[in-house]
Amino acid sequence: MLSYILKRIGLLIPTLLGVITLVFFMISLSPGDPARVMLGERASAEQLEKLREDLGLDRPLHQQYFSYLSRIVRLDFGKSITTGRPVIEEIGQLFPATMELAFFAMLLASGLGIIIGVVSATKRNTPLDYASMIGALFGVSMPVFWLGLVLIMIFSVGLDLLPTGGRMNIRLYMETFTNFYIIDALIALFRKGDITYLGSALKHLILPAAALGTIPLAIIARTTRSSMLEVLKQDYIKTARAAGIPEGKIIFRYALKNALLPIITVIGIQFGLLLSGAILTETIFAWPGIGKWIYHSISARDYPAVQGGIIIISTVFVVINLLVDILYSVVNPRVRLS
Amino acid sequence: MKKHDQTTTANLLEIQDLSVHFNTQRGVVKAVRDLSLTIKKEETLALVGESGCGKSVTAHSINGLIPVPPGIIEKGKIIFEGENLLQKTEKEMQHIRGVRISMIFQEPMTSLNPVFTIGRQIADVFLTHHDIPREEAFSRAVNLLDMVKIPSPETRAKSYPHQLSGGMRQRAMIAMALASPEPGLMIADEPTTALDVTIQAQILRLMVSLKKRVGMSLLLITHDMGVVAETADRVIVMYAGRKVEEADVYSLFDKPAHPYTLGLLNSLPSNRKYAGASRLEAIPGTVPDLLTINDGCPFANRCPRAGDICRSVFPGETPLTEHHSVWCHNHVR
Amino acid sequence: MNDTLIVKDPTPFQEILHELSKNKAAVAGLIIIALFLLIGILAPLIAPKDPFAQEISLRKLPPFSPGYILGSDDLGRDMLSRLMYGARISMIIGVISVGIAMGSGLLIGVTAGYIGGWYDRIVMRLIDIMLAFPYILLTIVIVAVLGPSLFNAMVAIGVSQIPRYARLVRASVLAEKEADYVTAERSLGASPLSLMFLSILPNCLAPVSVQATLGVGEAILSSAALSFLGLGAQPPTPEWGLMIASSREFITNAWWIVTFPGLATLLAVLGFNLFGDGLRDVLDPKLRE
Amino acid sequence: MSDKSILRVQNLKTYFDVHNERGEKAHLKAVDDVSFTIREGEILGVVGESGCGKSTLGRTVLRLEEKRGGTVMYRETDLFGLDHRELRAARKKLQMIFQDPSSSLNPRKKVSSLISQPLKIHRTGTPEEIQDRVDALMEEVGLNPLYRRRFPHQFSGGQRQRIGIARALALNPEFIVCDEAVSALDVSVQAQILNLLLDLQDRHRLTYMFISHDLSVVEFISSRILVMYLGKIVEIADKKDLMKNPLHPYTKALFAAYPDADPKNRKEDRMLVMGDVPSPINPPRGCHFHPRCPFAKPVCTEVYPGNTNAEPGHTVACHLYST
Repeated sequence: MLSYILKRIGLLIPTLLGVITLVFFMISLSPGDPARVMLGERASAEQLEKLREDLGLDRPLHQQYFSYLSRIVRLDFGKSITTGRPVIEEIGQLFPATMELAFFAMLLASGLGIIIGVVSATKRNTPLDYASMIGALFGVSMPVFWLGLVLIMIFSVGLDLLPTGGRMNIRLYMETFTNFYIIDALIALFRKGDITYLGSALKHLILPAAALGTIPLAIIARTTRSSMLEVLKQDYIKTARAAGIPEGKIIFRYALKNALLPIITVIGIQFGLLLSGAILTETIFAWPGIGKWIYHSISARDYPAVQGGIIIISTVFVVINLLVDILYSVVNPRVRLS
Repeated sequence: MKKHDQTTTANLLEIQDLSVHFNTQRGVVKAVRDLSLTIKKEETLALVGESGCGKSVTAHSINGLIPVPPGIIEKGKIIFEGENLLQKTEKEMQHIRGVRISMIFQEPMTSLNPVFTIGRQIADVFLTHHDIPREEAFSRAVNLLDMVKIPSPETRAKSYPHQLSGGMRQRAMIAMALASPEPGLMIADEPTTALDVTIQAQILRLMVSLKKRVGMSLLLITHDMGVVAETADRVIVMYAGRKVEEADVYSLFDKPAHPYTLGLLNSLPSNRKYAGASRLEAIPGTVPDLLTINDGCPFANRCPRAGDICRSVFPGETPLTEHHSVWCHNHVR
Repeated sequence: MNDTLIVKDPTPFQEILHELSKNKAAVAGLIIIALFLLIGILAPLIAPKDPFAQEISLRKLPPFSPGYILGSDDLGRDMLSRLMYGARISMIIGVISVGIAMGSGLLIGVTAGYIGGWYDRIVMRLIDIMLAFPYILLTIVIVAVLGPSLFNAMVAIGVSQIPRYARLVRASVLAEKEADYVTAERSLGASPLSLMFLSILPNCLAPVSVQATLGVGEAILSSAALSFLGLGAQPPTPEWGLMIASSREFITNAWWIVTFPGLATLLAVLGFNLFGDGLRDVLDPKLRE
Repeated sequence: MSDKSILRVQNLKTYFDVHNERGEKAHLKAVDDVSFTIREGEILGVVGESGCGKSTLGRTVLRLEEKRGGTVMYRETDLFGLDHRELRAARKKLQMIFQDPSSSLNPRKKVSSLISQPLKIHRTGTPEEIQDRVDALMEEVGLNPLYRRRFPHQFSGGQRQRIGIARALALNPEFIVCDEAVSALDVSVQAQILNLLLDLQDRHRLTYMFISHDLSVVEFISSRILVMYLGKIVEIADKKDLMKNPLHPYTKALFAAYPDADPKNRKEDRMLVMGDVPSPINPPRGCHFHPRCPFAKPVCTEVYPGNTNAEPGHTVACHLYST
């Protein structure tokens, strides 16, 4: 078991190296001159030359690559061209916002998704099943950014119930410790007994989390249903029935534990995808997270920022997938014990 | 419960005129037709026939495991200890299944839940039917594993199914079936088909000895005439959903009366008559399609003795001796 | 031998068609797809107006205005005509992206699965690296490198979808390679190329065709997303995602400009998903009963 | 039957790379140092339980698996010494019939193209000639040629096996490995196929290597029988010798365990071997059978026994008989 985990971690390193390499060469070989972008159209030839030298762009590509690698190992992604701040600092500040959004979207998606899937599977071919599965089908077919706009149109513009964007009412000032606003708001609640922060943070979270969680919700519901149906057909379910085990126990203990194995994998993959799906959601809801930031960096051709952002998101994605694999093998005795 | 104490030959289970159909995309499959049988207390009844003859469907009808739909119990009664099981609610059936009728299946690998230890799975059966603490259920499970001769049962109880060999798994399945409080009937659906022959011999011997020790009846579903000869008291031969012959095991092997039974025995390469022979007496042709089958004798298209009447009318019972009946217009004399 | 049995026997393909025709989801999906394809092909003939023609005096007309059934957008262009041309663009995007992805994925998957060894290990490592990027991010990176345009968006979507085909095909090839029929044909002296492409590949196509159907839907969604971010189609192209993007500021006063392109996307993708689901139910023997 | 050998197998080894319980790399010695010959025109039965390596042996003698050591001589040629083209030519004479007829026939091909495939691969004749040959082959194995445009799944199990046999016969082979060829069939159909195989053997003077786990089938069809246990041959003898006088304790156990289809011969007091077949990845030291053997001596736990010629043509690998 331990050796399996170590082996998986070992496999992580070449993959991440590949990611870094790919990002580096794609960005370096793409058309456009970073120095020109940084200095603008009116810069003189000498100025450009000088900056290229400073950035090391005049050196051969392989030298640039190795110096880039050595800096990344030290978590130095360079400075953002647009803001001039170190990329890693910006990421550190924005990352909690994205994680918070993704976490709540996933909580919503997996909680509801599993319930809907199990109910659908046990009430197979009833109107309830059809309704949930048609709903799920709409969910996976939905353009997320459009859903976000429609939600704003209905709940913010039409009904005026929820804010259109941001993480908190701009008139509120909250002390931040973790940059996870829900946690910070809870701290404020305990220290000052003031619930307005938490209320505002939650209100701002609802729509983006709903928009971001829709696709995973639909996918998890569908996976759960088909996985449950598959498990319920197995011989060991027949055995349990033949032994007189009550149906409720068969479904929630015997079947669900087996059915959860593929669901765990799907939840892991979806969580990783949420991080990149956040690019669209954050843009629509003006959520100051890493997705919105990457989008702006791409528009501004801010190469260090783009590189840093992509590498961080991919790393998190790969690490989540690894954790899910390990979790899978812990839950599944067949893998754990072989 | 008084009925129990009558003579030991009292019928434990009686099936009357059972017909089971399945609705498939291609049409209605008449899997079992007009089947009647009885199982006496403490006897072993073998239901034998080739694939698709309806033997497993019959077994699954008894403990209500036919999926409805697509299955339909067209007609018939299944009377177990005086009560018709087909009129029971799902709740009542759950109780009967766990308490009085247990079942073991062909594939011991897929019949055990892969994510629970076998001790836990057996203990769960105890916990369902008894109000006892978890630890006691587990130690009873260990006792049962010992009873089915699994070596070092304490450690094995903590194993997952994939850590056991095929034979061990089938022993664990048997232990689970014995976890019912008062096992009356054990249905064994091809219990040794997936096993090697040396393991099969061990499992058959174990089942026979447990049957005597616990005092239960055994319904053995198999396609293997050798297994029948080794273990059964009485035999019912099925072909394409119909019962064609019923006899005590000695009469059946000694004087098979139905042309199909005879053909089946002749098809066995191990039949004593083939010492030195160079060819087998095979039954020509193939089993009819259950979708298009008519009301005649289903064996008529392969039968050397078939006449016109065989193709249109299924024959009634012809009693040959007290324990031997055949359903055939021109049975072997 | 029973000679009455020799009626015309359906080929496997005919059987699949027959099963599909009984699957309500598949039929519904197919109708939707056909509708969008037809609208896309016939757009120049059936569109009531020029999709690019601006009519400043008739801006933001609500639906059911005379001559503008679905209203007009912020520049006074006919919504319906633009949506029809959008169908054309989306169908092309779907087909080309999936074509790129499936073609390369099949080739990579079959060879990696059949040849194995070092070749397989290297190819799969590269695929793993691609899979280390979340899908949307990968398309965005590729477009960012190639430069924003509709064609580059198609290429990006196609390339980003290669890994799933490669892995799917490789997995089925690995399973099929061990099947007895392959050993049987090997024992008859069949060559590796014929084994790979004539024997094994046709037996791996069922999951691929399901994936391809679902992939078209996803490609439409992705291209809409890229255009929404300004990385795909450029104005004034009547691409649905771009139409949604340029309508953002009107959510307070002209709901139709936002709603209709989104609904069109939703419906088109739904069609492919319905058909893909139906196809999977028919092709997957595990789900058949 | 002549005394000329058609196939000589010497010290053949087929290993697979696997991982053991602890995840370490290990060899699965599916076939471990096996030697025997097959004589022209005979039926050599190979019997053993699951995991004994009998199927791997069958595949390796046709070079469908790569060997780890030893030689397979088909007449005068070393099968493993051939290059691809020579091997392809040799395959005409060496054929195989598989266990599960539904998986050994490509589900996407029609019967006619399945049976004609070997003819096309080896370019034997015009399309018309091939068509005629297909019809003749179908007739020969008892299939109506009118069925030629059907797909395999439209046939019953027995008919599918006939298709497989027709295909194996297409190139007029002289040696056929039948790997569990009747195991997936119902008894009444099994009898038909066994008869068919015997008819074909007579008519075309074929040699069979007949692999099966079913002792009664092997006993009926074979002229000589080879018993395998965990990758090793434990006993070879003419059928009559083996049935009359089985020597190896494993062979005896196999015979004892086989249920007799006659209730009058119930062997309630027969001796059964206890325990399970050990994993072939990590077989017991010494004689692989010793943990289950009632006659095991100290030497059996240490040294794998050599072959002993108990009587002419009857070889056994057991310390009880070594001198």
